[in-house]
This record gives sequence, C-alpha cells and structure tokens, in this order.
Amino acid sequence: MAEMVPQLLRQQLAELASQDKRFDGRGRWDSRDIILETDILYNAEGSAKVVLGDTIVYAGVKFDVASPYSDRPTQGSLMTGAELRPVAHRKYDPGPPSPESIELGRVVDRGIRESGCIDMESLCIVPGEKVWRVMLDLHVLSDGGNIFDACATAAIAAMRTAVVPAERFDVGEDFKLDVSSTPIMCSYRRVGGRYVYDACEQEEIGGDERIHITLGDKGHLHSLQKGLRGVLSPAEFTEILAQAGVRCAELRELVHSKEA
Amino acid sequence: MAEMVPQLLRQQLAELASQDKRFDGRGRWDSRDIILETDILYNAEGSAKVVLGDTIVYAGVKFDVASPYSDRPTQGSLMTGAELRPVAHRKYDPGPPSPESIELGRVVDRGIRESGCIDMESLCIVPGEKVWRVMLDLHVLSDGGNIFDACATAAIAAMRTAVVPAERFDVGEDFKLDVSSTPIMCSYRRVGGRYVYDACEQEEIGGDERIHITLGDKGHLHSLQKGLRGVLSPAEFTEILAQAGVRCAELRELVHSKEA
Amino acid sequence: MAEMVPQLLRQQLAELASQDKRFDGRGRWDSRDIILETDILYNAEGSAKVVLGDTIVYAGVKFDVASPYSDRPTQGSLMTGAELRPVAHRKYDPGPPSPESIELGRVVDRGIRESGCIDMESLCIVPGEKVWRVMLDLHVLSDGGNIFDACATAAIAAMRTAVVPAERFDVGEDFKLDVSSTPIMCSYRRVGGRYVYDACEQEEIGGDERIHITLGDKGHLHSLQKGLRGVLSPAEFTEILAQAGVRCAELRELVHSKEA
Amino acid sequence: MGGYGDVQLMREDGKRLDGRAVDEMREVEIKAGILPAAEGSAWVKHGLNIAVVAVYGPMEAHPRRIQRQDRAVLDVRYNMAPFSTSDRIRPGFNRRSREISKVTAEALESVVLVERFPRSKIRVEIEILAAEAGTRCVGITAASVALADAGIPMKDLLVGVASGKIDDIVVLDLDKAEDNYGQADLPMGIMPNTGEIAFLQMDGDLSPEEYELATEYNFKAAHEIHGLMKQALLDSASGGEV
Amino acid sequence: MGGYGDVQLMREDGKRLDGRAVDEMREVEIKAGILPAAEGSAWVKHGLNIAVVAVYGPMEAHPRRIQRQDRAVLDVRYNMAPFSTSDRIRPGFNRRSREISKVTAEALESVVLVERFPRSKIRVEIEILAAEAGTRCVGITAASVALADAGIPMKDLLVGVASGKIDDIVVLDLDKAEDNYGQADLPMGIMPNTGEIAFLQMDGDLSPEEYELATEYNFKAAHEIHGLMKQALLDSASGGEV
Amino acid sequence: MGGYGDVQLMREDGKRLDGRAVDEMREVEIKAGILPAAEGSAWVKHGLNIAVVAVYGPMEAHPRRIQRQDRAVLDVRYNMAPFSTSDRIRPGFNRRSREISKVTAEALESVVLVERFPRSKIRVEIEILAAEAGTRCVGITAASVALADAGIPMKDLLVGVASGKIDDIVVLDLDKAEDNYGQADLPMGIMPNTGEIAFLQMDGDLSPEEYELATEYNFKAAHEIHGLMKQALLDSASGGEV
Repeated sequence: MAEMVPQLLRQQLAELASQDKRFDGRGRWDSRDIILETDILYNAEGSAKVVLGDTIVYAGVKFDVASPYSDRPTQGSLMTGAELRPVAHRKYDPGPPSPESIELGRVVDRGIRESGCIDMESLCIVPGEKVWRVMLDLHVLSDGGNIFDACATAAIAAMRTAVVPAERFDVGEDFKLDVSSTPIMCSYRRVGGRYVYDACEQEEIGGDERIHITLGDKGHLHSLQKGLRGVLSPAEFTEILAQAGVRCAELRELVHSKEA
Repeated sequence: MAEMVPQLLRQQLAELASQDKRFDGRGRWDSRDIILETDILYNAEGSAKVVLGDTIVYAGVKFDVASPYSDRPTQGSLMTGAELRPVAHRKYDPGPPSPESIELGRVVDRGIRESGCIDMESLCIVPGEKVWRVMLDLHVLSDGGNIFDACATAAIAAMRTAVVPAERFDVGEDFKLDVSSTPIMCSYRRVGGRYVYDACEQEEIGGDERIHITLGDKGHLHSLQKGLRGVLSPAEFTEILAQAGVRCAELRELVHSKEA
Repeated sequence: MAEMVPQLLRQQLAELASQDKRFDGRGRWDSRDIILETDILYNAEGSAKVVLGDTIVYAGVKFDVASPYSDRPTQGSLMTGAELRPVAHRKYDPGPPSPESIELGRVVDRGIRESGCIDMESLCIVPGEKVWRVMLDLHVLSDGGNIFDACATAAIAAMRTAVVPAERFDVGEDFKLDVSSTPIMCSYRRVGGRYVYDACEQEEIGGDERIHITLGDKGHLHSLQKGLRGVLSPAEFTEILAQAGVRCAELRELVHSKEA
Repeated sequence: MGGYGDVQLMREDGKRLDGRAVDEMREVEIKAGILPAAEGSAWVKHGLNIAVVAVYGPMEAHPRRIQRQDRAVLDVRYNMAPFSTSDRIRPGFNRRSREISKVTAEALESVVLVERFPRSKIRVEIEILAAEAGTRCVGITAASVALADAGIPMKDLLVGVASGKIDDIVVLDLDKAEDNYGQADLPMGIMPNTGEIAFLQMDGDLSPEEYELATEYNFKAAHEIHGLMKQALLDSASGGEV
Repeated sequence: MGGYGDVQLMREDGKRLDGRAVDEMREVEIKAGILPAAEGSAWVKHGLNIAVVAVYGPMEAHPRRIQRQDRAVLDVRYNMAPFSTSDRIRPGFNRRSREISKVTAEALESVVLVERFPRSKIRVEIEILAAEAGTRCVGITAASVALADAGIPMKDLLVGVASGKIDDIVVLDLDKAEDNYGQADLPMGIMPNTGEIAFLQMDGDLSPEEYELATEYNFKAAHEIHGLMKQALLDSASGGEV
Repeated sequence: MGGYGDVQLMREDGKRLDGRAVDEMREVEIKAGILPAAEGSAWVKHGLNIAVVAVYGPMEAHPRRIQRQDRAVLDVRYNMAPFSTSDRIRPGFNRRSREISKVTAEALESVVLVERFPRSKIRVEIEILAAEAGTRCVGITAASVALADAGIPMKDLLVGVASGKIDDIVVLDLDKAEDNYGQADLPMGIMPNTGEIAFLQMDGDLSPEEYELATEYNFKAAHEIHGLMKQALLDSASGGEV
C-alpha cells in the first residue's frame, strides 16, 4: 500500500490516547458489538459468520478423504486457508494470496492446531490408507478492522459445529467433528502509543504493531504473533496477556452458546 | 486492449449498413471463402486446417489413457484448449491464457460436447480403470476475424477424421474415433447496428456484440454464447437463428466432404 | 536489464585487448584463483563450494525414491536446478526462474548427463517400481563473473562426493554415488574482440558472446553452448577448444584432490 | 448438461421433484447495502444459492492498458468460495470462473451508463457463498442491485434467470438435481424495461420451439425478480445486514 | 542424446535407415509471406517437421526494462503446439522452450541490423506444428525468412542445420530415430555468406575430429538451404499460402 | 510443534540429549562482509544451521506501490536452499517462507532508522543453506549483522533467539529433535540495548509462568549473541571469507 502515512490521523489518535479515549468512544479494552451465527451455509459441513463492528467474515469447513502422511499413518490433517479478496475492501487487489492473507490463515491455523483441540487420531479411517482431511476456509467479506479475531472466532465456531460427511464418502455414518477445547484469539494494537483491544479501521490505519494471542481453555498460550512495524516491552506484553485472559473467556462463552 | 474506439470506422460501417452494404462488399449473410483441409499434421491423431478469409487456424487431436472419474467409471473424456498466441496478431500478448482464449475454447468445446456426438462410453478401455482422454487443441495462426467459426469448423473436422492410437498404447488395434453427428457453429456480429454473418477484422474492430450458435444435424441448438458489450432483442435472435440453420447445413457438407 | 551499453568500458577493454592485456592484469587464458571445498553442508548428501575470484557458488545433491519412466524401467534420473536469486547480485530480481538461470542449469546438466558419467542403471532399486532420483541444485551467492564454470565445478565435485542415503529410505545400506568420470566445463568470452578465459564481472559487462565447452576425461566434447549476441568463426572455435583441453585437465585434478 | 443416467425429474402429477410447477421459480430473497466496507453491495438468496456482491468505484482504471478513453470498464470477478460447493473448490481463478467473469462484465457494461465515466473502472466483486445450480444468474441479479446501491446509473436493472429442459419438458429455473440430470440450460440476463437480452448462454439440446418457450419463461421470471430487486433497494435506505 | 538401447541406425550398405547417405539432408520446403495478419512470415517443412513463423515490428519495446538505447531487441518465442509431438505437450512455456527461445533470440540479434532500430523490439513467433527432430534449427531457418519477408535488414540469412553421430559415424541432419538413439547432436546457426556461426549447441560425445567433420557437413547443408530460402523470398512477391 | 510420539528429550542427569543444560544455547559463529557482490553481508552458523545474508541498498523503491513517502521499506526474502533440509525443498516461495519474510521485514523495519531514507528500499536476502531448527532466528541475527556491515544505521543489533518446552521443562534454543518432539517454541527478536522485542511468535503450549521463564532465557542468550555480532563486525574490517 503506497499510501501516505496519515499523520493527521496519528496525531488525533495520540491526543485521544493521552485522554484515555478511543476513536469511536470505546474504553481501551472494550470490544465492538459482535454477532456470531453458525450452520448457515448450504454445502459447508460446518459454517459460521461473525459480524464485528463493520467487519464481516465467514468460515466454512469441508472434508475429504486423503492418504495420510507416511510418518503419521493414523492421523488426519487440517488445512487452513484465508482469502483477503477484493470484495472485502477497496484496498485489496486480486491476484495470488498476499502476505497479509497468508499470515492471517497461518496464525488462525496455529491457534487451533497448537491447542491440540483436534484429535488427529480420531480422523483416521483406515490406518496408513485413508484419513479425513479437514479444510477450513476463512472468507472476509467486509474489512472494518480486526479481521484476525473475527476470523478466529468464526473458525473455531465452524469447527465445533462441523459434521464429518462420512455417508457421502461411503465410509460409515456421519458424525460430529470432535473438537475437545475452544482456543480463542484476542488481538491488540498499539494506537496512540498504547495497546488497545479490537482496533477499528481508523485505529488500524493510524496505529502501529499488533499482537495476536491465542489462549486455551486453561489460559495457556497456544499461539503468539507480532505483526507490523513496532516494538514492545515485556511489561507491555504482561499487561495485554492479563486482559486477553478475561476477554477470551467471554468469547469462549459466546462460541459455546451457538452450538446446537 | 486500450485502443481508442475507432469512431471513424464505426461511422463508416453504420453508413454502409444503412445502404445494406458491407466493408468488403459481401451481402449481409455471406461468408468469405473458406478452405478446409484434414489429416495434415505428423504426430496429431486428427488434424484440420481452416482458411477463412485472412484467418488461418489449425485443430489437432491427441489421445492418452487416463483413469475415469469415479462417478463415471465407463466414460472417456474430452478436453479442449485454445491458444490465442502472439503469432496470430500484433494485438495478442504472451502470457497465461487470456479471457478471450478461454472463452473460445469453452464455446467450441460446449458445441461439440453438448451435441452428444461423442459417445463417451465408446472411449472406455477397462471400466473403472482406463479410459481414453481426447485432447482437442485449437491453434490460431492468423486472426483476420471470426476465429470462432474457423476454430469450430476445424475442430469438428479434426475430430471426425481422428484415429485412436490404441496400438501405441498397447490396448488393442487403432480405430476411428466415433463421432455420430456434426455440430456446426455460426457466428453473428452486430455491425452498423444490424447483425451480419462472418465478420471480417474491420467489422470486428468497429462492431458490437457477437452471438455464437451451434446447431446439430437436426437443427437443434446445442450451444449459445453472447460475447462483448451490447444487447439484442428476441426478434433479432429469431432472425439469425433462421440464417444459422441454412449456413450450418452448408458447412456440414463441407466437413463431410473432407472425410476420407 | 535495461542498462545503457557501457561504451566507455567497451573502449577500455578493446584498448587493453589490442595490447594483449586484461582488465585485472591476467593473461588471456589465465584463471582467477579458485578455491574448492566439498562436504560442507548439513542435510545435503553431497555438497561443494567454489570461490572463483569474487564469485561464490554452492552445489548440493539430494536424493529421493521415485517411480522410473515407463520406457526406462531400470534407470534412475538426474534433475538439475539453478537459482540466480537476488542474493547474488544487485541486478537479480526475485520471481520465477529467469532465462539466464534456466540456461545455466541446463548447460551444467547437459555437461554431466551427456558425458555418461552417471550410470543410470546403478540407480535402480526395484526395476519398474523404484529408482533413485538425483537432485542437483546450484546456488549462486555472489556473482563476480563466470558463474557457469564455478557452478559446473561445484556440481561435479558435489556429485563425486555424494552418498546415496539408502538407510534413511529403508532400501539397504548407504553407498557412494557412482560417478565414473569427471566432465569439466571451461567458458570463454569475447572481450575487446578476442576470446578470453574466465571473464570477470567487468569483462562480462563490456563483452560479447560466450562459449561454454564441456570436455570429458578423454578430451571429447560432451556439451557446447553459445550464449548472448555475437558470432564466431570455426577457426576461433578451434583455438579455444585447444585451450579448453589444457584447462579442463587442471580443473579435473582440482576436483579429484577434494575427494576424501 | 450432465444428461446421463436414468433419473426421472418430473412427477406423475406434472410437478417437479420439489413440487414446483414447470413455470415456477425457486424462492428469491434480496437485500441491498449489506457490506459496510463497500460503496454498494447486495445479498441474494435464490433457492439455496447465496451470492454477495460488493461494488467499488468508479475509480481510475489501472493497469493503464484496460483504460478506455470514452467510457468506464467493468472489472468483474465471479468467485466461488471454497466451501460453496459439495467438493471444496481450490481458491484462485479457474477457466469456468474466468469465462463467467468475462461475459458477466460484458453484460453489465451493456446496462451501466459507462459513457458517464471515461477512463475509469468500476469493480464488481461477485462472491458465491453457497451454490445450488444457476449461480451465474444469481450473481448477475446481485451485481445489478449492488451497482444501483452504489449509485451507478444504469439503463435498467439486469436480471439473471434461466430455464431448461428435463424429461423432454421445458421448465423454469433448474435446481441442482435438474441441472445435473437435465437436458438443457438457458441462462439469460434480461432488461425487463426494454425487453432486451444482455447476457445469453445455453448448452444441451433445445429445438427452436423449445428455445422460444424457455425464453418466454425467462422473461416472465425476470419481471418477478425485478420487483424484488427494486423493493430491496427501497428497503436499504433504512440500513441492512447480511 | 538418448544413446541407450541397441538400435542399429546404419545399414550394411553404408546408407542410413531411411536410405540417405551420411552427408545427405532431409527434404526441405520453404514458403514466405503466408500469414495475412503478420508483417512477415514463413513456413518451413524440413523432413516431417513443420515450423511457422510470424514477425511483428519493429515496435516500441515494452516492458521498458527490456529496452536498449542503442539497438532493437528481438523478442523471440519458440513454442511447440500441443499436438506437435507424440505425447501431447501442455501449453505454456517450459524450461526447454525458454532456453531455445533465449539462444535463438541471441543468434538472430547477431544477424539483424539491430542498431537501425534503437529502443524498439521485433517480435519473432516460432510455432512448431509438427516435430520430427531438429525443430530448433527449422525454427531458426523459418525465422530468418520471416524477418526478411518483413523487410528487416540483416547481414545474412541465418540457416539452422545440425549434424550428429550414429553408430560411431558422423552424419548430417538426424531424423527422429537417429536423434532418439544416436550418440551426439550438433545444431548450428550458420551465415553462409560470412562463414560465421551465430548459434551453437551440442550434446553427446564427439571427438575434436568428429566435431570438425560434423561442422563441415553443417556448412555444406547451410549453403543448400540458403538457396531455398532466397528462392522462397523471391516467390513470395507473387503471393503465397500456408 | 510436533508434540506427538513418546520421545524422551531430557536425560536423567537433568541435561538434554546433546548434553546441554536447560539454559545453554548451541554454538554460534558469525562472520561479516563475506559476499563480494553485496553491499553488506553476513554468515552465521548456529548449531548446524547456516544462514547467509546479502544486503543491497538503500535504492529507489520499485514497484512504486511499495514506496513510502516518509521512510524506507525493507524488502526481505527468507529462502531455504533446496538442499538445506532433509527432504529437498522445491525452489520458489511457499506459504511458510512468505510469512517468515513478512514478519522478519517488519521486525527489521522496527530497528533500522528507516526515516533516514524516504521513498527507498533496502533489500535483505536471507538464504538458509543448512537447517537444523530455529532458522528464522538465525536469519534475523545474520540480517542484522549484514545491515550493519552495509552501513545502514540501526537503533540496535536485533538478535534472533528461541526458547521452548520439552518434557514439561522450559529450555533455551531447541535443536532439531527438540523442535520435532517438543511442546512449545517461542522465537523472539530482541534488542539487547533497549530490552525491547521486535519479533515475536510462539506455538505449542505454555502457561503464563512458562512464558516468563522462556522469555528470560531468550534475553540472556540475546546478550551473549549480541557480543559475537559486534565482534564479527569489528573483525570484518580486516576482510573476511565465507
């Protein structure tokens, strides 16, 4: 993006920060309204939509039958893709996946994968021959800021409501995908010099680095990522980690409430 | 193509049309001279060349042995490719297939495929294991207008003279590809406000939308395509459909005359 | 490269040539210092580094088990790749392999392959089912001129010290790759109107066509390539072929001296 | 058209498998202005198909070689989401989506008043979230609504509709089974106000008479959907949601 | 070179399998000016090989980074049609065709008077319609004729020829079997008027003496083909056809 | 993290399989200025990992769309050589290397005084020649030294280090087996002078307390490596070699 750095916006955000205020009037750790729906797409075996302020994303889960990796003959696999397609914002171009979309997909993937919530052994059909491959796709329709959290929330909700279509593949009866826990991502952005939660579009344009934290049911860290230019101190990290513990628990409740 | 719309040419074509004349003196439904040759390329199992005015195209048919699709274990398959390579005109660039070349290949393919002239069951070698895959490639060497009809004519002529090289693949004796009918495409272009048949290069530059009609032996429609900017009325379509019925029969005779 | 032809440099090189001198003081057929090291990379089954003046290249050999080609059921295969990555010089861009890098890989490959030094039959594991595939990769880290000879020397040295990792693939005991001879490439560049050996960077910028000659143990030609704009006479070729005979023998000694 | 196999698609009572009459279309639901980041947008559910469209522009046309001195170009992308079909679709354009994008762009350029915006482009992003036969038509309908929602002037709202043939009978608006096992499909983009056709494709087998009947069904349905489109645009004044 | 297998390629009478003498080339047929849309064109049949070449330009060199201040660049594409070989070739450039395009362009830049057209490019499109060993040489011959047909000034008509080795004997102009089972191949681009070499590749096994003999055969054949090229250019004044 | 299988990674004496203590890093060797063609370069051997980095620039930023009016951008490529891993890697970028390139560039942009070079770019080419766990950190260390060797002003030399968890114990600097069978990995880019973090990733399972300990180990190691980096830059005045 060749855009001029919006110095005016940065100044405005710095001034607001100095008064402990935010661009849209929220408190520092407040979220925008979030709406989660599940099981909404014909043809997806698991699906969810998240509306987070002006951000709208869908997650869809599909399955197919594949050969296992030779060094893990009894394990299924998970593949996560994210598309930042030009539908989502004027700023996105068509073309091969951008570094941004690759990062998005990989960070969401790691949060789920590294939490261990998917028992890959439960996805074995015939050891060494056939396993289930879970394909999770994230689709951003409107980027109004903080697409990472919107995607991660939609992703785990779609996974936790997915049904493995065994009948369609002639390998037994359909069964619910076994997702044993609920890893949740919370993202923080440096705006006006300090970290805030759930940055909106203006805060992203005039902000600095971002930190993505994925916590499991017990509050353990499963994935971290710092993105964009900027540095942080260990003390700053400790502060946002504590906040993430609180917010992740709330979002986990939201996800659980949308399971049939 | 970033070219200025050639307003002068459009005016000239409109004036000619108002006198019921064409750029090169032809009547509205007249074709340019067409020459068809078949079986002309070493290494192609079926081949044809069409010269249509300043347009020159080749079609070549190759075969290989492939696994059938799991939901059609006794059927072979057809794959059609078209290349608008930079050899054919100053205006074509190298690079990945353009939308124009994809459209060309797919429209020619649908005319043949949807007529049902290829009995896919006749291309089965071992049910569920081996079938013939027919690979039809269209190669435009000189684009002097109306490459769609030139390609479609070369395509069906190459298919109807193709020999399946079973001996080379060690699966029995060579045999003629069974093509049970002769679908023919006729293309119409709006020039100076009215439709004409077989537009030449100048009529394409100064014209509007085009309609491609593929008719089978009994005069049934097997494929339609409208291309480019422009609209038509149902009555206009009815008029060109009647013309297509006449011309397709003539071209069908030409194709049949080049079968050994 | 859209660079202006450096006329001043060309004039300087022509003047030097008229006095039988070179840019860096060498004689016409002299090489720059060359350093060869082998077996230097963890994870490569064969490796070599060549430092030739300001040019630094690595070659690495990897193996895997593959199905043989159906028409050569008892033969392994060799695959050679070359990367002119942007690490090697300011002038190289990222992106898909350039024509230059493709030429480099293919010319080095032909020299080795056409000498017959690799007995492809010795790479058969199970006839018709499993063979070894040898993957030779050339990696230029610093392009200071004459990367062809640097790569070819590193390549044959890496091949001649490679060990086939049969144990890792559970197909018997590790064994030394059998390379029965030592094909060597020597490259000549027209600079100031006459050919010189082992052109440096400045001689390449201000020079014309280049000739790559690969000779086998008995002095037979196994590969030739003329690159870049320029012509040569048969008599000129005869002169450099004689020079290549001498230099190839010296480099062959160097390669042999680095075998454990 | 698939056309193979012995699947009976008409019931003995003259109705289709899902109970529709031959000239009855699937249920259609339309919303305008549902994407906050877009300048115009629409959501169309047609049967089980779901298409979402965002419109951006007019903006400067780049790369320069697509620019036209006398008019705007429409930069249309028709894309099926990976999870929109029974077998997952690999992301990225394929030959089918490129062809549909091309002919859809040409159809929309025939109804948008492109002369008003020389040297510019208008981006139209068609996303199919769920596919159940007829997605190119649903995309055209949604694109028209999104263009109107973006305030782009048009001659008419272009409506995407299709008829086809099953069990030798012409029927309106094929569903998935009818598309898989039917004999012909005739998708059209119709301007109900002028009675003109801006989008036309067809495959399968239709006699000239069958073509006439299928066209008649298409025009009838286009008028119905046209009303829903106009209503959606009226409703969007009061805000919307996906 | 393949070089494997025990295929005997020389007959007991000292002739080759197809009856040719060791220094006899396949039949060559050349036509100029056969593509209406091109500014220069040629068709060459050499044995069973068929190459067609179109030339466009000189035109402005773009993208800018290929432009040279002091001369034209040749933008050469060597392409094998999908149906030109025994096994169908997937469309699109591969490593082999990229290398041939590069060295062919460099050879043609050595004979075209490129200094006459600074900052421009000349497009040379080589299409192989049928391949029977030696296509890169046939492409060079056809490209020279097409460049001359386009009126591009050249030092000489560059001729593509090859000799090789079969059954330890040097022979002129390998055919398909000789190429598959032979021991060496030496393709050259020769300027008969100056006796210079503008294109040179070789693979296989040749002693220096065998190289000399193969080169001699190549020069002899180049003179023969040179005559056919000039005749084709004379004939094209009276029109032509593919 | 792999995390599966029953591989014991700690010995009964409290040491790790290769004899290191829990807070002991692998051997590190650093050289600066080793690539003649580059404007700055470095070579780092860390355990069995080998990374080589070349720096070019500052130069004009193109393509234009990456240009920033107020600062330089870092154009970083992290690339694993095909022979750097146990199974050969296909050349060309993959998703993993693109992500690492992106976050590495962002980390380096946080320490380079990019405001000094508006509208320019600095190319940083990270080549992994041999990989034994932790290559992204080795690349960061090498890139910092190469940038300094090129004379690019920086706030501090950024150091790449990682800690992790094996057998429920936090340890410094995972080697290959520990990476394959361990429970967590926490790579960081640390500025020892300011105590700030410019690069941060993590995967696996760490309690907040374990995170604190792993961070502490990382800072300790960063100070050690920082000394080696400074020494390498001093040594390079007297010339160097790969």
